[in-house]
Amino acid sequence: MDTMPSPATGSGAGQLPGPLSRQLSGAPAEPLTDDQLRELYSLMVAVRHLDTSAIAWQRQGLIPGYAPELGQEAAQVGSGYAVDTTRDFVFPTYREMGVARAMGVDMVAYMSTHKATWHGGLYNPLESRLAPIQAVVGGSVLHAVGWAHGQTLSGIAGTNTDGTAGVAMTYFGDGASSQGDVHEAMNFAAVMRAPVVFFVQNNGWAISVPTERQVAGGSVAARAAGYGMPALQIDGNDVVAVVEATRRAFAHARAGNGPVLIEAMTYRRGPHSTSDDPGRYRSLNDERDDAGEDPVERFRKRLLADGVADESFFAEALAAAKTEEEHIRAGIQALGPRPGMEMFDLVFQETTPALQAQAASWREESEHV
Amino acid sequence: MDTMPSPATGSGAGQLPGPLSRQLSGAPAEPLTDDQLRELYSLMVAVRHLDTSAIAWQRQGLIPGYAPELGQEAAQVGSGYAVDTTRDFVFPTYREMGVARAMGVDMVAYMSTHKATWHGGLYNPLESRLAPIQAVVGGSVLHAVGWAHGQTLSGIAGTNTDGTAGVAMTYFGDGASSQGDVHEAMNFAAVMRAPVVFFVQNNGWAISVPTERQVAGGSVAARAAGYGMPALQIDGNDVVAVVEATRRAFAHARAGNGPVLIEAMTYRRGPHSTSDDPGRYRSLNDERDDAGEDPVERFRKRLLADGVADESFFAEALAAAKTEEEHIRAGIQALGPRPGMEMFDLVFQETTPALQAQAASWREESEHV
Amino acid sequence: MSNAILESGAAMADRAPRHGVEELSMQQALNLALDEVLAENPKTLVFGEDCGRLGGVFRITDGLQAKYGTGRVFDTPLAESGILGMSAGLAMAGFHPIPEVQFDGFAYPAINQIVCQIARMNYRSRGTMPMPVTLRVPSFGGIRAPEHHGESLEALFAHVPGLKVVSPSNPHEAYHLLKYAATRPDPVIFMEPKSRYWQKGEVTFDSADPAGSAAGGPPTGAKVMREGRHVTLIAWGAMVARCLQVAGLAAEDGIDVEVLDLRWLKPIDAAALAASVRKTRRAVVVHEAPLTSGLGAEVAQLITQSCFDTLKAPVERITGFDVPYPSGDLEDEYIPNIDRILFGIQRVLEYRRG
Amino acid sequence: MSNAILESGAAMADRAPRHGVEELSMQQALNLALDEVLAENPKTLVFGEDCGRLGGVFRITDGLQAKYGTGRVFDTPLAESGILGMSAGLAMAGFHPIPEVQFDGFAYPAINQIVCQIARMNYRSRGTMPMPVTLRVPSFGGIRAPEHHGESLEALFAHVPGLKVVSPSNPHEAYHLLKYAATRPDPVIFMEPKSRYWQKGEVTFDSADPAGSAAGGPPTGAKVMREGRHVTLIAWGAMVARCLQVAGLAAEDGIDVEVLDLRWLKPIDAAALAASVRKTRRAVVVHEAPLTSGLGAEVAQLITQSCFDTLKAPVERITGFDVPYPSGDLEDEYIPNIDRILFGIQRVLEYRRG
Ligand SMILES: Cc1ncc(C[n+]2csc(CCOP(=O)(O)OP(=O)(O)O)c2C)c(N)n1
Ligand SMILES: Cc1ncc(C[n+]2csc(CCOP(=O)(O)OP(=O)(O)O)c2C)c(N)n1
Ligand SMILES: [Mg+2]
Ligand SMILES: [Mg+2]
Repeated sequence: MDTMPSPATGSGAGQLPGPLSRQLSGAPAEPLTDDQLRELYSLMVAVRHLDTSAIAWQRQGLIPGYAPELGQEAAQVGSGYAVDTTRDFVFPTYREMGVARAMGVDMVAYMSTHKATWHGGLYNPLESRLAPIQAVVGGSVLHAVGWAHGQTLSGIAGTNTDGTAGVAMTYFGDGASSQGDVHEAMNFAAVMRAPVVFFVQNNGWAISVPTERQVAGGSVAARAAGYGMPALQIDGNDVVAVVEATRRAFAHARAGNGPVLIEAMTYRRGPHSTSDDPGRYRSLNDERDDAGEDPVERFRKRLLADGVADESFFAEALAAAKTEEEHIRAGIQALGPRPGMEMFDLVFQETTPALQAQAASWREESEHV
Repeated sequence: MDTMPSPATGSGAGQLPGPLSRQLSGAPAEPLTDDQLRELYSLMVAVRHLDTSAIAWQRQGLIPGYAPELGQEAAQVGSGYAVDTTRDFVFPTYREMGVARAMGVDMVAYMSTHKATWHGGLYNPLESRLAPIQAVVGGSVLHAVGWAHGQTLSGIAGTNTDGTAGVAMTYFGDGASSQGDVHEAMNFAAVMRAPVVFFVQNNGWAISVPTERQVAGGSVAARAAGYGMPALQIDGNDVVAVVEATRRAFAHARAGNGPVLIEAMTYRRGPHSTSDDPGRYRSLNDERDDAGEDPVERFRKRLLADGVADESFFAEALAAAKTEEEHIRAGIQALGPRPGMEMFDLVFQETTPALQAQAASWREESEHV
Repeated sequence: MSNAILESGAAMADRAPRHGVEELSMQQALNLALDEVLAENPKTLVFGEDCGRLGGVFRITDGLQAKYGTGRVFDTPLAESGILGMSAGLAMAGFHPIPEVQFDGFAYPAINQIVCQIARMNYRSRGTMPMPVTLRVPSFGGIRAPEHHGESLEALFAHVPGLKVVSPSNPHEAYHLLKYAATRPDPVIFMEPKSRYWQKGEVTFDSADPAGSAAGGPPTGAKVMREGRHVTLIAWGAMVARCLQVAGLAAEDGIDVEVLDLRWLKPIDAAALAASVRKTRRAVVVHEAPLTSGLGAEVAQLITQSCFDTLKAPVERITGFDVPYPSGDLEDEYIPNIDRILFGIQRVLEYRRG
Repeated sequence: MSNAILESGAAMADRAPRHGVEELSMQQALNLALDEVLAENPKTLVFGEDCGRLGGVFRITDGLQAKYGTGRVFDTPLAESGILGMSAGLAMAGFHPIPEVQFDGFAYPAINQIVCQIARMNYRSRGTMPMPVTLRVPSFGGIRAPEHHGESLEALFAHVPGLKVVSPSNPHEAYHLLKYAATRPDPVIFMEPKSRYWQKGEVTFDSADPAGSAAGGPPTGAKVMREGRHVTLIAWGAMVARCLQVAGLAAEDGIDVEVLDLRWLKPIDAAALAASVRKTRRAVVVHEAPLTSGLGAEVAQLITQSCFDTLKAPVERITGFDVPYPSGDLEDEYIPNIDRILFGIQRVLEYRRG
């Protein structure tokens, strides 16, 4: 287990027992500037505010469902912040709103998936550098490996030694780590030395199943050694630790050293989704005991203690978050359903006569215009 | 990595770097008696002779194809020898002829699969304690976990504390270790502490792909630590080391300590199957360099050196092997095709009208009686 | 298998056999069926993702872990191939596993174990290792769920030799078909129409109930849900209720629609199809799955084979389109709606040779 | 993508476009098609288990790694879901992957990636992330292979929205269809009839060759392989050759059989089916896959829909049985044989209404 060199390393870092078979290469990145620290805080507050608002939207009937990321703001904002959107590519699950926000994705287009406007969301993945929202647990982990190997192949030809080759980062959970695809992805990536960062948010739960009945051995990071791949198990509630670990992992992968796994230890403070009832499988006491300190509040205290930000800055950040949320809510409210013809038009690049015939009969029988 | 306590441990044992997260429990088993050593040798010679004969059978047109286990006699006979067929259950792949023989399976019924008489073979799996031959790489590894968990469930109710609960042993190769199912099986087994022995024959090749381009990190045994599961990487060409490791693993699992992984390092000395042409992907020089000493010859020398057996014993063993092979060949030669009605009758326990109708029309149109 | 579990199971059979009629939702009916099956057969095991403490995301296994313990009813790690592969192994050890995959779309990771292992083990082992696995799959669309939560896999399953496939259309069917499926020695894919989980209906408990099947025996074969003379609507799962609605509307126009609940999607009750369409001489088959290579083609062809001379029009198929299952409001455009089914009826009624 | 690969690709195009006719086996024709596709499009990649150094267990990729390097043609670890999942990611990065699964039966572990990812990514991403993945699957039976080496998955694939499916019946078709499939922007499942790999046949290279399709354009749609007036046999893959044999035998009895090679199993050329059967008024569809919910049902229903008035008999289906693909000599009992197809023809010819 590699320990984090950053002074910002939280209590969760360096826990994993046993030596790594291969160490992460490269020096620690530059420390974050005060401006960056404040930016991170603003992002976390924006994400927290949008996240809690989205639950309210669902209660109010504006959206049919939502998967909150309450408690995972540090893990998501910190890792998303480390992405270089000019060259890297990110593969999310269904819970990475904070990553999308940190990457600068259009949030109306992102949140539209929760309005059930379009599976995958309305944002352009190529421009956003964020693959469509993925509902299959573990479904996109292999895509990251393929995309990353594509970078290697482009590099092989000799034109990408200029460092423009990107790194793929794939997100998945403690539950997803049980899927066969995740193993295949790690093995492929390590065999091919593909530039991939496997970013695991171990939030303690897969719906109702706690990590100890999910992850044999107790740690996803501990799996990496078996593939000869370096891993970092970090305090996922310490946003600075997350940024620094992610940057190191990116640097390692970008330099051609192959994949890295980061296990960010965090806690799903909310329900699995708006249709879940956590009271059936964990008590409020459990939640209080296991969740640890709120990552947003913790970062706020630290900025205050370090003199990086003051109350007026925090108030501004919150006000900005509110304005942003209102804007996004308005966008979501204004979103109408997609035209039915998109069902047919977006199946293929080259449509087929059978599909055209079905579209024609749909128009005739069902189009309510 | 746990090292083997047996004096018989070969050079391949104890190679795996890094500590085990959990050690194998239990004292080393009793050393093998001279009678047992001679029995093991006889088994190895019988297996070697049948194996090489089967290739000849294929060349002569007696059977359409065969997957030789040349070079894996020690791994197969040694592990199969450790099985207690009154309570354990074994899940083979398509290459475990030596295991079947060591377990005392009817070899005509076993070899019938290579005559294409019936997929899975004609032996009764329940009586033989050997699941049907499995053609899906990694396909039966999860079955072992389910079967083993069934033992635990039976034990839970309190009647199996008498030690009659069995252990499941599943065989797979270095190639199979890449399959998602194998990961899911290890994780399930370790989470449920199921009494399973994962017996990996790392024979260096998956058809044309060498282990180094298959198994990231280089060792399947190294994966076990990530599941909190003990592993033994052993010299799979040392039959005594194999017996002892397998016995220890069985004892560990039987005592309720959960699964164990054994990686037996060996070498596929022959082609992948009778339709393979290894000359396309490895040279004879490679084979000579990588295969190491022939496990049968090596054991013969050792028995001779230790005074456990002499030339007349070896001659007898070979003669017995020849008689046995003739007997099996005669049985295989005598095997006619299965009656076509079995196609229909064996699909379900409770047949269906549709299937009966199809059987009737088959009888009418195709039965050549 | 140890008979200690047998005894502990017997101890659980704390309720007398039910009689009469009760109003239950399909969720309640399925839960009750599982409860009784667990009580009656100690070899049965119920498991899957979130099936234990949570009682399943649809609460179908609610309360069962508390009642039968964590040995009989349990959560698994999140891996569908693992769940089905483990089921095969448990069946080899003499158990009757009743696994769940959480949603239809998450059966795909388990297809290899279902098709190559569970469906074939009886055959491969020459009948010595049967696979009494009852796989529950919350199925079909209509609940505005995320992607992969509205799939219809019946055509895939029905094509696989060695599998039987069944889908209940209401609480009564759900109770009886699940109890029946979970006592069979062969693998059964049990497709639950998730959009109907919360709909209530009468469940008749008398085991001699003739509603269980046309002949009063076990609930095998198809079932006429409404008799009619002009056209037969054939459906399964959630589409049965919709077809009954359509039949009611058509009756207002003097069109007398027979509605056949196919129930068993493998084996298909070809005799019931023939009997109905020989009478009505027109048929419309309705399903949510995409058109091409859907089970509607098989149903239509079975009808055409048996009723070629009496059919007045080619069998109509009203189905989902050949498009990935869509999100949100587009569901209503995709799933056969009342209008589309009525158009189909109209086409078979107005068909003129020539 | 880097254009260095583009250049290195271009450098490989060391042969002038072929003209005229050559006698090739299907294995040679497929190998040639891949060779040309690799030369012509630097974004294409060929990979799978044993595809590199060994050239594939059927030698379809023979010599390609030596020619195009280990970057363009490579072995993967032994994991089919990994192969297809990686293909999706490579496609997202702008490549055109041409993966292989070693045998039909080993496509099952990859079904989740094929159905939920590759088939839907274009839709999910609203057309921004097309999936030009050409998946080669050595398919169908007839070679006395071990279990899971003789499967017919076309009904499964054809049912999946977002996939296209094609199967060549001879070396000419193999060459042209693979070259066509591997230049499409959509995912195509390319089902190679492995029992025909070593059969030789004439391949016509002139790109203006009208044999490529009825209309002289790209090889889309079905293709009449033999004209006839009395009955249409519809088949694909290895069954086309068998149907042509049957047609020859039937001709001796004065029965004039038309043989239609369906070629594309999705989308199905409904117009060609209608045109042929409107003429012959009788049809028999032949496939190796099990009967129930097989693609034969779809073909039969499409014919019935379009030719209801002219059909003289219900469409016959001569198929594999609803049993797991059997071993050894039982293969000959399972796969439609000449007798069974002739019986089918007889039934449609002798059918009398009444
Ligand atoms: C293949 C698959 N199986 C099951 C599900 C249903 N499901 C959705 S989320 C979830 C739990 C995921 O847990 P984890 O990977 O830890 O991610 P988290 O929800 O905690 O972010 C399950 C079982 C699914 N979406 N995909
Ligand atoms: C799921 C699956 N994929 C592919 C194959 C084809 N295949 C048969 S054996 C084999 C290599 C297996 O290698 P390994 O697991 O090392 O076992 P070994 O053959 O060396 O005993 C392959 C690719 C298969 N049988 N099953
Ligand atoms: Mg989680
Ligand atoms: Mg091997």
